[in-house]
Amino acid sequence: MRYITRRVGLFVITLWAALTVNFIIPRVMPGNEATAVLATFRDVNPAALHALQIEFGVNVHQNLFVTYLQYIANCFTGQFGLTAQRVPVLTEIAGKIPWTLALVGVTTIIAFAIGTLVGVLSAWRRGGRLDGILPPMLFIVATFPVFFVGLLLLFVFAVTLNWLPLSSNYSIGATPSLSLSFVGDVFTHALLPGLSLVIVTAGLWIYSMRNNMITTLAEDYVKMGRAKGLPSWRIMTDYAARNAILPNLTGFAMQLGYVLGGSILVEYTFSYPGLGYLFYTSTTDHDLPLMQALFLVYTLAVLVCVLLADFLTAGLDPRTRDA
Amino acid sequence: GSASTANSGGTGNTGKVGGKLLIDNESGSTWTCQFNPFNPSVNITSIGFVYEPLEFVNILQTNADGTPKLTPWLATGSTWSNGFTTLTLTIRSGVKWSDGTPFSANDVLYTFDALKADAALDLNALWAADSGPLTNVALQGTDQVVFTFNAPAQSYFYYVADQTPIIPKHVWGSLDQSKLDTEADANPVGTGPYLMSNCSQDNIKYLRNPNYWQSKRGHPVPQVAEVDYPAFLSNTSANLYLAQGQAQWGAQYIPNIQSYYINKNPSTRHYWFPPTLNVSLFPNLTNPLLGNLSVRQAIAMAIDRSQVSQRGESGYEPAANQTGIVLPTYKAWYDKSLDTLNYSPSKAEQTLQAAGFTKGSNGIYANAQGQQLSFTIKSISGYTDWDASLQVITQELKAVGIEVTVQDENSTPYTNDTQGGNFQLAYGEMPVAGPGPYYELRPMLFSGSIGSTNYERYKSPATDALFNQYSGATPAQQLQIIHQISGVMAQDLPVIPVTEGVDWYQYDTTAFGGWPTPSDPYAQPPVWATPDNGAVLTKLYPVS
Amino acid sequence: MPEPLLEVDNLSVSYLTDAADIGAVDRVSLTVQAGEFLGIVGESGCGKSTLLFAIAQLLTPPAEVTSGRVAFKGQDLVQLTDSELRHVRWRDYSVVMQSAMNALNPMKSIAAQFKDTMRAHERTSADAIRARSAEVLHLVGIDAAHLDSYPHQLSGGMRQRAMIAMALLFTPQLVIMDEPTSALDVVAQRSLMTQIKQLQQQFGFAVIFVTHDMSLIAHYSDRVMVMYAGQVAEIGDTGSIFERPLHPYSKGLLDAFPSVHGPRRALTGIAGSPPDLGRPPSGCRFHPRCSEVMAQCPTIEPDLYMIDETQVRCLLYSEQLRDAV
Amino acid sequence: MSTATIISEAGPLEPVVSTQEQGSPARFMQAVLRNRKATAGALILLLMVFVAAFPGLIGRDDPQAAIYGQDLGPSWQHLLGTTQLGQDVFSQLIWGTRLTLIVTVVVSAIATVISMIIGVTAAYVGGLTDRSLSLLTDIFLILPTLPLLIVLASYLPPGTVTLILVLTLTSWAFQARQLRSQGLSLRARDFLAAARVRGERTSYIILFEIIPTMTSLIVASFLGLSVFVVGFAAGLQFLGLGNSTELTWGTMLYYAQQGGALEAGNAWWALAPGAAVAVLGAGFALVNYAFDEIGNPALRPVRKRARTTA
Amino acid sequence: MSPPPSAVADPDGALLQTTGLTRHFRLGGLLSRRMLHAVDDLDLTIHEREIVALVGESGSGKTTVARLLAMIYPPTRGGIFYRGRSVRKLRSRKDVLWYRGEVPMVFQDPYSAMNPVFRVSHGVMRNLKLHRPELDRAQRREEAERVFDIVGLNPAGDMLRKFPYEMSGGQRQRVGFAQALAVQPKLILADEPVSMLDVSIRAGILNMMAGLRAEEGASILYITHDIASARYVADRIVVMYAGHAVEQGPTEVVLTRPKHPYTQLLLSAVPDPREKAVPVSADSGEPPRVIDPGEGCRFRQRCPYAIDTCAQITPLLRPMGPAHDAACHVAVAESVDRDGNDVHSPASTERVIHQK
Ligand SMILES: Nc1ncnc2c1ncn2[C@@H]1O[C@H](COP(=O)(O)OP(=O)(O)OP(=O)(O)O)[C@@H](O)[C@H]1O
Ligand SMILES: Nc1ncnc2c1ncn2[C@@H]1O[C@H](COP(=O)(O)OP(=O)(O)OP(=O)(O)O)[C@@H](O)[C@H]1O
Ligand SMILES: [Mg+2]
Ligand SMILES: [Mg+2]
Repeated sequence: MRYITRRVGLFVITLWAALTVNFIIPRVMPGNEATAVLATFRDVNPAALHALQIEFGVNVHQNLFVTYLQYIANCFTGQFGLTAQRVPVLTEIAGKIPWTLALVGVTTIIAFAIGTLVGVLSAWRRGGRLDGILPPMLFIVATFPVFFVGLLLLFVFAVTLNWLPLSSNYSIGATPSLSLSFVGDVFTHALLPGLSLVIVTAGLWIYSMRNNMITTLAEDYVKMGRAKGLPSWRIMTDYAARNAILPNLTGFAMQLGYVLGGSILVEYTFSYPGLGYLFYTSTTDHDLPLMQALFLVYTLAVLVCVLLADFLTAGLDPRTRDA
Repeated sequence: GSASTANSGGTGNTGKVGGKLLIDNESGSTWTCQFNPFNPSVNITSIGFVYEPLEFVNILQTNADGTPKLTPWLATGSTWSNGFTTLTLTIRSGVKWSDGTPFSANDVLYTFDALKADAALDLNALWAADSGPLTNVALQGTDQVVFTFNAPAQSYFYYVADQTPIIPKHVWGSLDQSKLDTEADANPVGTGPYLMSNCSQDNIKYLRNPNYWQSKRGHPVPQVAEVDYPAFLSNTSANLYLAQGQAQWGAQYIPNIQSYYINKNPSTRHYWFPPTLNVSLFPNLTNPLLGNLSVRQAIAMAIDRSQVSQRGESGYEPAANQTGIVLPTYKAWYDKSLDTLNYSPSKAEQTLQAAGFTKGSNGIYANAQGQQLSFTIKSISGYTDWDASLQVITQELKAVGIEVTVQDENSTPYTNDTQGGNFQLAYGEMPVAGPGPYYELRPMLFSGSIGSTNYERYKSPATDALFNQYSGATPAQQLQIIHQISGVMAQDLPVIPVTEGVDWYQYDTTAFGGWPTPSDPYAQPPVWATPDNGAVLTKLYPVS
Repeated sequence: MPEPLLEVDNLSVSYLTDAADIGAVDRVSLTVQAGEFLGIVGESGCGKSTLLFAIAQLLTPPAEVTSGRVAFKGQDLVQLTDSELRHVRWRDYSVVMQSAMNALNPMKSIAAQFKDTMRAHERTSADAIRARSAEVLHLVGIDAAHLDSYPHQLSGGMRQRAMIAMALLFTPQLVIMDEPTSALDVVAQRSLMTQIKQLQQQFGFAVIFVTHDMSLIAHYSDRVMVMYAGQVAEIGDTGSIFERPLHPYSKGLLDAFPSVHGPRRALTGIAGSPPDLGRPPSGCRFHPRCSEVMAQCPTIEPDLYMIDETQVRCLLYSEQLRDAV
Repeated sequence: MSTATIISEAGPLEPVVSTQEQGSPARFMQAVLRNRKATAGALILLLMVFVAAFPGLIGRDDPQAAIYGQDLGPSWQHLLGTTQLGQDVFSQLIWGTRLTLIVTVVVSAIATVISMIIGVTAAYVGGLTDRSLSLLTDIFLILPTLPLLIVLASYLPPGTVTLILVLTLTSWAFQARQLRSQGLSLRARDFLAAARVRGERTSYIILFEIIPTMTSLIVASFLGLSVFVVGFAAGLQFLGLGNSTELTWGTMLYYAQQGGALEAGNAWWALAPGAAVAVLGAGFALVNYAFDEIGNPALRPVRKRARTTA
Repeated sequence: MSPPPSAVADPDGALLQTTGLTRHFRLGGLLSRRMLHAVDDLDLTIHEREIVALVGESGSGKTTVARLLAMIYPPTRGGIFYRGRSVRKLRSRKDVLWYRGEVPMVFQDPYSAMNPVFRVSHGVMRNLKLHRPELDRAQRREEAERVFDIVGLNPAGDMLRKFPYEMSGGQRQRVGFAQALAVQPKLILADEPVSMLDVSIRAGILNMMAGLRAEEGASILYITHDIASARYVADRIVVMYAGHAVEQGPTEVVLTRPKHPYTQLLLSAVPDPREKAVPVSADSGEPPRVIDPGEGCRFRQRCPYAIDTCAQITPLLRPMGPAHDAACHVAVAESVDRDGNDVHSPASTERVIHQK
């Protein structure tokens, strides 16, 4: 269980580091927090700004350490303050999470499934037609910027062919419900953004899965599986793939950071009102409390996934279990 | 004040009620479903719909005497006394809040008290932390409210009467008065033509207020039964929606508007982009080179404003003129004889040479001390049209031997730098317009505004005196004052206006009529212009 | 002589690499009788493992059998398809690999791996499987309690033993062992060898045993095959080869061993280094290192010559040449 | 961060590239040249470098001059049409290569050097130094890159320097971890101990014994980073977090997006710079992919031949 | 070639001596208290022109000893004295270089001991540059060719220009020796220089070592797990088990009359193709406990003679015969009778073998 304690330790330290980075960045960067918030109110009579400054606690000089402690405490109690639009940050974020979670979650699962399947198969049929084309091709595609893929899909399917909607998460005026038509509407809206993410990430999964699988296939115990006369699907799944996935898990979780990053660009490209779009607007609006909280949400998401992956690895891999 | 009622003038009321109006305006974020009329980031969805002002001031129209065109709203009239230091407003009777409670002068009094109690509501700095200009608000009788100012305050009428929405005391009075600015006001109670019926992140639905005070038998107001206000995250999606004909009232910048929007139905689709503010080049006058009038003249003559307008702003934002009067909006204030500085690269170079500048081998002019006319222009990153304009400007200045480099900054450091004088040239505009050029020229040129909006740091006691006289002057005198200030602009070139910022506005007459048009500019037309949107909403009618 | 259990005939294997085709096994022929213990020795890289894998039909690309046949109980394994092979494997012959550390699946307990193996060949109840697993473990001297252990929880020697136990699950007729003791200590090596020998005698299966350590098999094998550069250098009875090695290479190998017990003798060793199988030397592959090299060696490729019971690939024993000289 | 590294992050932590077995740099170059993917990638990169060095030879128009008709479609005069301002898109694309490439190369180079210093120091010095540097690396690995990038970029003044700074800061960690594990495996190799026994100083060992040995991994790191720096830089600029007055493919995309290029029927304006970014990234990726294959023989494509058994 | 001449140890000429040399490794994290005892209380003496073999099973601490002597690891405890000077006290660069120049090391794995990016001449040339600054460039070249010749890498000129991957393991191992020779060493620490090599090339290296001592007059600490090769080259043998020296003495004496049960086990297990097979029963082969081992003989779990004392008191080396010591509570010293008729020892080979 030392493995687990070590991972939890890393989790806590990284979380603390992220919190601290979040605290420090606005304070060491040029342009103080005060004006950042106020920049949102460009249409306001400048004479009235002073009142707002007081309101936002700007230029209120306070011991930095005390502020820091307060900040940490607030983070743990979820008090991230108000957005520039004076909505509780938490409410604003909570409203967007489902959309992003669904988009990123579903695409990650699909990409993971495709990646694992193709990776396993192409390594299994090394040198076959599938192996020669798909992995390198998808690897190249995976290096395409996600927004380019998005723009391309947008251009082809939304602008030119007009098959799918250009933007947003569901049609204007549609009322959210569990009706078939609404779900379909949501699906058509999520199709292109999701596809962009899948295209860009599946290649990575394939590449890593294939490489790992190749390494695993060269292991003696796989050869041993053949020697023992096990059916080949059994060797492929139970001996090779299973062992190849495990060491990948943490890597997969870390790549989630990359996928989440990609989702910001995708949501922006498709004006998809999720966390990513919110993050984008919070930066253009210099909505500091919102931006900080969102950064934490992203970090936390990755952290939790990494931790879960670690637990999973620990649970499934007898070697780490004992270590 | 004028005694005309809200619906006099304009096209008549058809007496019919119906239809669903769709508003098309990129909001950049989803709706928060807050309607606090004093929260500047959400109040465009409440003022004009739910909350209303005392009198509506149309900044696009001027009366024959030069005063802005007023429309009594929750007040029936207003009078100034004591040398423009006392303003008395008579409050309309028979108006009801949407929850059925009668509206009264007490609500007006309460609203202004609330502004005082929570300074963050006082967006126009009326009380400015108790030091004025407003020093007292009191009831007089049952239906009059008296505002007392510490100095002649004609220019504040716009803020008091037009820019302050009135809120119900019986609702707001029970809240923590120091935290009113953070009040969500999710279920707004107002006097306006619409009731907020349903709000989600992506859409706000307003339904007609059946008990609206302007309604009379046979003369229903408003006539549009339902208004939908979707949240558009991007220009693209908003434009598409408009182009597809799904929305009727647009406030959008649309590239290639003619082909993208109008041509799809030229008979019913229209646009009108009334300008209200100058977008200008601010020279930092404390810079020894830019403090030199000849240099500023050369810059002004080197810039082909129509080219900038055409390329940088796709021709949508017209070229500005050096007098600082935005045309055609404020043409009543314009003195043609002052506007003499024309585009002429050759004259620009002559001016520089006459002032002792010589062209270096690199094609840049320098003074005797060898200081080159090489500057940076600060602009705000994200304002792509400005970036585009600046590309044109850069090349035009280069052609006359002045080198400029554009430096984009985030709005925060940009504001810091322009306010603090940490720039050489800056591209920008004043924060808000008002009924007349005064509302732009004063923040731009008044020496008291150095550190806030007088970016260029222009300081002239004579000009300051002119501004100080304005609020106590008669309309004729005011015109005179503006002429003189225009003269300062044309002579001294403290600021070099380049283009005129416009209100984006598209409308589709297929389903509704009664729109503001260039020939009938009864209100500022974009939906985000409050409370003008209320004036539009009460005028629109369904066509069968 | 009865029909041999295994008959390898003219077997060649190449690794197809970018640079060259590496002929790792070159026209190897050998036979193994039932119950026989055949030792294969040779220096590192001479193709021992490749030969074993070719016999067991476990080669993977880039390795390919380029010629020859492997008759096991009269059936040519080279011609069998994978699914046909599947049924022969483990039941009739099993393989113990070089390093048990890697040959056991690290993610599965010993019992699970035994179970996989049993299930692949017959439908048996879980209890029967468990009982049989415990039985074979016991045979190699491991407590049945270790059935639920994972490979990493066992010591190196125990893992090797577990591998051998697994090889005995079905009591096959042939067990192929690729350096099963190389990773172990001298002491452990010794005890494992002894155990293998005991089991072989007990169950009567044949063993092909590969090592690069000449001394290891001296005491255990019935016959020895010396491999050099992918080819059979010498093959014959253990006793006679150790007593009177024919091939200069075999002599060299034996002379490279210092002794702990006997008199201290000078060691000669073998000069030079092993050949690159991508470009094997012409003629006799050993000629560049041979202490008894003759003029013809670089040009004439020697055959396998039969001297008494021993076959040797060296021109010294070519009758024609001998006659010619 | 690079694909290759993400991948091997995922895998067992042994380094993929084993220079040791590769021998001399010359042999290594040969191997690169023999690989089809590497050759294709190298050609792309060479072309890009050429374009960046001599943009005037190809795009003869002044890329910023707004002197043509606005929003023109592709024609012989304007191969990719014009922007909304009336600038030649093709010319912008050509001239934009330079800054794009500079940012990519500079960031990747600096980040590689940083990761090299941190990784090798951690591995070679060991002990507490290793622990703290590894922790730092782990933290930076877990912090999601793009969000961190966005937060940083939105505070700093937009510009090339900021872009380079921010990208560097967020991208060194993956490589550092790689180089550390490679360094660790090197540390176990006796030639470093041999150098110490010889009496060499630590600085000599790090500079002349360790780093030359890691050349190919360092090159691979650099390439791997480049793949992502291209994309991330363009992504930031696309979001408007770059300096929009500087001409790069990213800012072109930004203007195109702001100008509604796709919807306004001027698709080339947006798609061309996007494709350029993709091609550049692909160039780096191809070389990188090939590097993986060369470094890790197990990944090389296998040759197959029909069975010729009698 | 005849067996290498056995040099008689110069009784007072201790070249290198260790006293109570100890090295522990901390396992796990910073806070971990678990200590691995790689080497404990080792007293080792190497004389001039002497080849001392250090034998023992894998993990017994042989490499650690070599690395301690080579100043790669600092000792946890104990002293290393070279020509009477404490090696641990060498501080100045000059002193350190002096020691390193006299005591080079040859590594076990010839594949990893050479930097792949340099030609094989790199190590030799660097050594010459560091330790023989009086030589100029041409002389260094000459000297490099000379040492390559000595170790049998000829033509030396060509060989120097090769890259490591162009050489076989045996050749590389010779390069390792050439590097050591370049500094005109007094003591070569050779850590299993043949164990990674094929049998066929081992003999060459072993013969070369014997030659080096004879011709260059160098002492060699020959580390190996192969007791037969130790016998072949070494004058003296030191047997290690789990970090302890358990027996030491002149090679022939130790091998013919081993006193420690572990030495006996080791000897019995060594295969010899020329000997008839001796059936051996399976030894458990359990690895010894070296992590926080505590008091007591570390061989006791495997020892057929273990008595209660073995679990409580760590046996120290004590004389068993002339220059022959063993650390065993049970072993009995040879009687004054020096014919080797050691009737008192319980630990005769036969008994060990049949015990289990
Ligand atoms: N995958 C491969 N690709 C190319 N050549 C290979 C491959 N595997 C083995 N070889 C070559 O084939 C030859 C024989 O290898 P093999 O593993 O059979 O030798 P071995 O005798 O078992 O050696 P060892 O004693 O080291 O196990 C060697 O020269 C080796 O270099
Ligand atoms: N740097 C180190 N850190 C931790 N433990 C070590 C280290 N070096 C050696 N050890 C441990 O010390 C013990 C002795 O190791 P050493 O390498 O000296 O053994 P050895 O006798 O040379 O073995 P071999 O014959 O396998 O080379 C082993 O248990 C080893 O795991
Ligand atoms: Mg082998
Ligand atoms: Mg060792």
